[in-house]
Amino acid sequence: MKDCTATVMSNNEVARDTYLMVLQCDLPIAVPGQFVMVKIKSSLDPFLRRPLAILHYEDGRLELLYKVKGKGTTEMAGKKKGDELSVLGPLGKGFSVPAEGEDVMYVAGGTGVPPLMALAEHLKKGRMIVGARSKADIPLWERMNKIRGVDVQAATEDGSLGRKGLVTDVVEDELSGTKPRVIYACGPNPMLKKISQQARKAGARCEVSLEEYMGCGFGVCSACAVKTVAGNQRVCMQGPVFDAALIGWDS
Amino acid sequence: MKDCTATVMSNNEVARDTYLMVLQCDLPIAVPGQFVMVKIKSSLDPFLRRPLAILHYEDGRLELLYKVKGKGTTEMAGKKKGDELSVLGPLGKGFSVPAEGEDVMYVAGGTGVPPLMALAEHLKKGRMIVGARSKADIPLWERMNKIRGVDVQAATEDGSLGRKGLVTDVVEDELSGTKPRVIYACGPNPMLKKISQQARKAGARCEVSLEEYMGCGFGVCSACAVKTVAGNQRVCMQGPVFDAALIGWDS
Amino acid sequence: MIDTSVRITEGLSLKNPVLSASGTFAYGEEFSEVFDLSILGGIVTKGLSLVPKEGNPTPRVYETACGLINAIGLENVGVDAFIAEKLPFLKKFNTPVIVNFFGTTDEEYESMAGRLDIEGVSAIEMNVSCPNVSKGGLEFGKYPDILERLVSKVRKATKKSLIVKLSPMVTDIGAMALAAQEGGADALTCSNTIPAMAIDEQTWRPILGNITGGLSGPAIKPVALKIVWEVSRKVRIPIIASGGACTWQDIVQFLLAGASAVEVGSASLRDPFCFSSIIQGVETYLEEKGLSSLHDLVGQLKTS
Amino acid sequence: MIDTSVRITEGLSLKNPVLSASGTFAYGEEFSEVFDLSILGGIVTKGLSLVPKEGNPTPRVYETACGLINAIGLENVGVDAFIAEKLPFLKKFNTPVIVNFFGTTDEEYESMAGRLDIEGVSAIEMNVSCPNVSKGGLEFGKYPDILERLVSKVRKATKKSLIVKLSPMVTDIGAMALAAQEGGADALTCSNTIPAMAIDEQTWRPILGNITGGLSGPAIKPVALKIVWEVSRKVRIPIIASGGACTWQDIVQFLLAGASAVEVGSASLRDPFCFSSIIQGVETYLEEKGLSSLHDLVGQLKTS
Ligand SMILES: Cc1cc2nc3c(=O)[nH]c(=O)nc-3n(C[C@H](O)[C@H](O)[C@H](O)COP(=O)(O)OP(=O)(O)OC[C@H]3O[C@@H](n4cnc5c(N)ncnc54)[C@H](O)[C@@H]3O)c2cc1C
Ligand SMILES: Cc1cc2nc3c(=O)[nH]c(=O)nc-3n(C[C@H](O)[C@H](O)[C@H](O)COP(=O)(O)OP(=O)(O)OC[C@H]3O[C@@H](n4cnc5c(N)ncnc54)[C@H](O)[C@@H]3O)c2cc1C
Ligand SMILES: Cc1cc2nc3c(=O)[nH]c(=O)nc-3n(C[C@H](O)[C@H](O)[C@H](O)COP(=O)(O)O)c2cc1C
Ligand SMILES: Cc1cc2nc3c(=O)[nH]c(=O)nc-3n(C[C@H](O)[C@H](O)[C@H](O)COP(=O)(O)O)c2cc1C
Ligand code: FES
Ligand code: FES
Repeated sequence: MKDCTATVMSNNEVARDTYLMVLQCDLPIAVPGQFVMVKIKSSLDPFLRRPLAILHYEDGRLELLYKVKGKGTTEMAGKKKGDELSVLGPLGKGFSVPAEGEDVMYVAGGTGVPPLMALAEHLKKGRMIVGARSKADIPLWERMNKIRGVDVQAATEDGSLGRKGLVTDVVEDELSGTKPRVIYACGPNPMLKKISQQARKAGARCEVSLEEYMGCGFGVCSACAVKTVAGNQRVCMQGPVFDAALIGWDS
Repeated sequence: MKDCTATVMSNNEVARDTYLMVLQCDLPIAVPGQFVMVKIKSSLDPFLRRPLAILHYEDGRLELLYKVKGKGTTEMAGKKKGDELSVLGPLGKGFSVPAEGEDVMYVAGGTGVPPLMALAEHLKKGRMIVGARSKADIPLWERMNKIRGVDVQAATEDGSLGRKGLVTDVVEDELSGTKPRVIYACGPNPMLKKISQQARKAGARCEVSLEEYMGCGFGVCSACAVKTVAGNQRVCMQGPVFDAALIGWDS
Repeated sequence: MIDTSVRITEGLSLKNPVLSASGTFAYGEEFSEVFDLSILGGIVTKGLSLVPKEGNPTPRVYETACGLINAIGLENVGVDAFIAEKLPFLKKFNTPVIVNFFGTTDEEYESMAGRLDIEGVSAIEMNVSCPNVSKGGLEFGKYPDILERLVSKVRKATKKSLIVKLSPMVTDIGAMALAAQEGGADALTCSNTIPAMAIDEQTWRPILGNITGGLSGPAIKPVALKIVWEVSRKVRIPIIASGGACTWQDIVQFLLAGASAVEVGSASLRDPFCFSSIIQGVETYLEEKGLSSLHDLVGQLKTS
Repeated sequence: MIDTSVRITEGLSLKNPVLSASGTFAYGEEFSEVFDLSILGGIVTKGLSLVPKEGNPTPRVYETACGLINAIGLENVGVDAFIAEKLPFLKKFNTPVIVNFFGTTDEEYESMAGRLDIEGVSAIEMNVSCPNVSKGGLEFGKYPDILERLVSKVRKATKKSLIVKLSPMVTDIGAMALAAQEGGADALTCSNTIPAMAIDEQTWRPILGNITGGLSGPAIKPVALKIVWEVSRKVRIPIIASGGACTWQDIVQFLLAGASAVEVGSASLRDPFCFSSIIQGVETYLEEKGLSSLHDLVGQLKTS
């Protein structure tokens, strides 16, 4: 983990309220599923950093894909080429590598795209299912479809792209057959819980990347506790990627 | 008084730690000696606006000349062309107009230059005495010297420009003779107090522009009280320009 | 039409829940040049005393992280000048005038309340919590028994709605609120500034002329919100919130926590034009949420 | 060479006045990957209890204007696991270990103090002020008599330096400080977080899983500064400041107000690398001011 000054190279809206920010910075090597904590400016407000998954990091070029939600991301969206922010990372534990012969499925709901796209671009195989309210909410659709070796499928609530419905509907259909499988998922908790159940029923391995409000992002404040069969774990340290079977979904 | 969004046209260091910021905005007409309250950004930190004298305002073009002191002015110095800030003004009462035949003297110490330059550029007559630690601290020296009808003289503590010494030494010398005179002054309080005494002795009229920490800048919080013979007055409303004879200098 | 009105007491109904705060609005004259004061839910005046007060040495305000410390020292024109020179002006607007006041003895408080029991004053707000002057403020608002006695005396001196403005810095704010209620307060303002100070590490001196002062602004909003919530579950009289409100979201949050109205103080020093957008924001919110009245919000925080 | 060292008590000397704070440093392991913990004046651990605690439901932290509210709920590994698994690691560094702890009864506090009276622990910091759990924290730190009794019991259970960490939200912090001193505290930490809450105006729910929490960060620095100043003029034992310190300037301000050392908490969540630049800043300041020791600063605020 390092704290780097990062210079904005570009910052463009790539889907509704969703921006792709490219930064120049000098982080240590990261693996898919890891994240950074972004300090948007040196001023004391906003005070905390914001956790964002690493979409891509290579040769000093860091890509973040973020949805504008509140104060911090709104300020981020206003950043222009040449502006600076501070990036702490890489943080957390990434996704496990699939076993030989394991079928790979990525399921991304809402703002869950970045870590899964990072993984898909890294593994270059498997099937990606992206869900959103509407076509306009799906970022980087073209780029996703260009990932070599990866099939992409969309589910939108209004049917404007791909199948009309939820990602979990698509997952249900895809989970027939008995081949060993691993599902990597990121999105709202109810979605992850559902997928975790689907995976268990289908006998598939499932890893989920969780979101929780964070104080530090590097393990010292216990803000990001998640209940697991092994007691509380910190999303920022033992996660954000967890084996779905270990999560206490109902607490 | 209006609250305007102002766009930075330029922002350059014109003397040591001193910047000239040119803004595009739509304020009502202002008179020399009035000031604005600048909200440096929409974020809640810094919370208060900063009071700055109007150096020049005409046709939607506002000039501010400011010295970098703390948090607010540091942030201002980082502003680039195209950035926006919010300007509340014009505020306060300006200088009085000199009477026919009155000799005019402007005395500016430290950051006191802007309101006096505004007045000199407006009246186009009289003698300006600028004081600073060193030549490097005097802003807009060339522009000052180009003001038609105005003689300019400097006093620096290290003798690097003009006379070596304090502005008040120069004032002392200039105050011989019996012509009716008015002295307009802005600078640190001890300087203003001294000039006020010199003026009284010489039988000259003297107006000073005062600085005080401000909450609002438009008269509602009573932060900026100054003791006068008429009781407390608010620097932001009844001032910042006061008749020096009315100020309770020792309280 | 959205109904943003709220009835605080028998004598005090507001057209909307947004009030000015004491000490950040003077006596309304300056703000009347900025916007039409009639849009306000109500005007709370600068705190008045029996005789005019000069206040503290400057600096009197200092900015801190997302807040400010003030030590004005309750400078004011005095109740007589207020009645003669300021009240007639304030009466011109179509909005209730709430007069903030303080004293240095029980008798002064009583006498102030008596003098303010006049036409044009809609309610009086008792400041028992200003931390800036050694005799005037803090002591009355520190202990329940002292507060209750004072309030009950003032209660007898006026027929106006009596609002008691609490100090936040106490061990048991609920007990203070109950004491004020038992003493006969019609409503409570929760709460005043938090004692604070600033130091210049270069000169080794306190920055404020008065050494210490009171912290206000967004920095303290989370504390004020907690106090409103806690007090609202203890008392049956209405609560007016005060502390860090800057946006319509803040107003809604205070209402949910249990306030019936909210004072906007420091935010209006920074943004004098803020009142109309805040009021508009609350209205739009009600509309969007399909709420017909403010009462659908007050105290409706869901905690289970 | 600049001497930044400071002696807090007989058993507790610091090489510089900058400490970590309880709950923002865990047990040092994570931070040891970030910088050499030996540069610190001292390490204050997460608050420990007799048995491990799971803490509150999430969200447990929420950002506010220049601050944050936390309601971690004192999650910790318990004193036994601390002694077995965490202390040996902390002992490796060349800096005092101050163990923060709390209990739910007098007996638990005593028993905790007894267990921590072991080699490798330099001092213990009693949390009597955590506002997050109904039984554990706030009650003990609210009233002078209860506090004094508790402190005097704990005093007898340990030979370690005993630091009592006060709650800021009391009517008379001076009285609380004196009570702790009378009870036998060797030093005081001034002070803990301020009770606070946050509300989501869209869902009408509190944001924190625990509904309320404690406010920390730069927002509260002016309040902590005032408390340190007030307490320092009441007691003869040393004070450790806590509340919003982010920069070396803040450290110097707290020292001037009367603190002998300062804990840096929330700031280190935001900037894990901040400690070394803060320590360096204090050193440079002393050098530039030509001060030979920290004692030339402590309590040197000029108020006249
Ligand atoms: C490990 C991790 C990776 C993430 N990766 C991405 C990503 O790649 N792209 C993306 O768009 N979003 C991502 N998120 C969510 C993102 O962190 C939040 O949307 C963001 O912090 C909101 O900040 P804000 O200031 O705009 O919102 P505000 O609501 O103003 O934030 C207030 C506070 O709440 C916290 N907060 C609010 N929502 C969330 C949330 N969903 N998760 C965690 N904290 C929250 C903020 O961090 C801040 O401290 C990730 C979250 C985590 C935990
Ligand atoms: C009517 C008026 C006109 C002014 N005009 C000019 C000008 O044209 N050019 C210029 O360089 N300076 C001017 N000043 C001074 C200028 O306002 C301060 O230097 C500036 O506010 C410092 O802000 P900061 O954030 O950099 O400093 P900080 O020290 O970080 O500010 C902290 C707080 O203290 C206040 N403060 C600090 N110093 C002063 C001061 N000297 N006067 C008032 N408030 C202060 C700030 O406004 C802020 O609220 C003027 C002041 C007044 C009252
Ligand atoms: C400059 C200033 C002056 C104040 N004067 C008074 C006063 O005279 N009487 C009073 O009861 N409160 C006074 N207050 C407190 C405010 O009315 C308000 O309760 C407090 O500032 C918190 O609200 P805010 O954060 O919205 O400002 C004053 C506050 C400020 C900032
Ligand atoms: C996430 C978090 C956890 C905390 N846990 C504890 C604790 O276990 N025991 C304790 O005495 N104080 C605890 N505190 C309070 C801090 O030690 C400190 O006193 C307070 O946050 C104010 O200082 P700061 O503004 O520097 O953070 C905690 C604070 C935070 C932010
Ligand atoms: S965010 Fe601090 S421990 Fe995870
Ligand atoms: S600054 Fe508020 S009255 Fe002058």
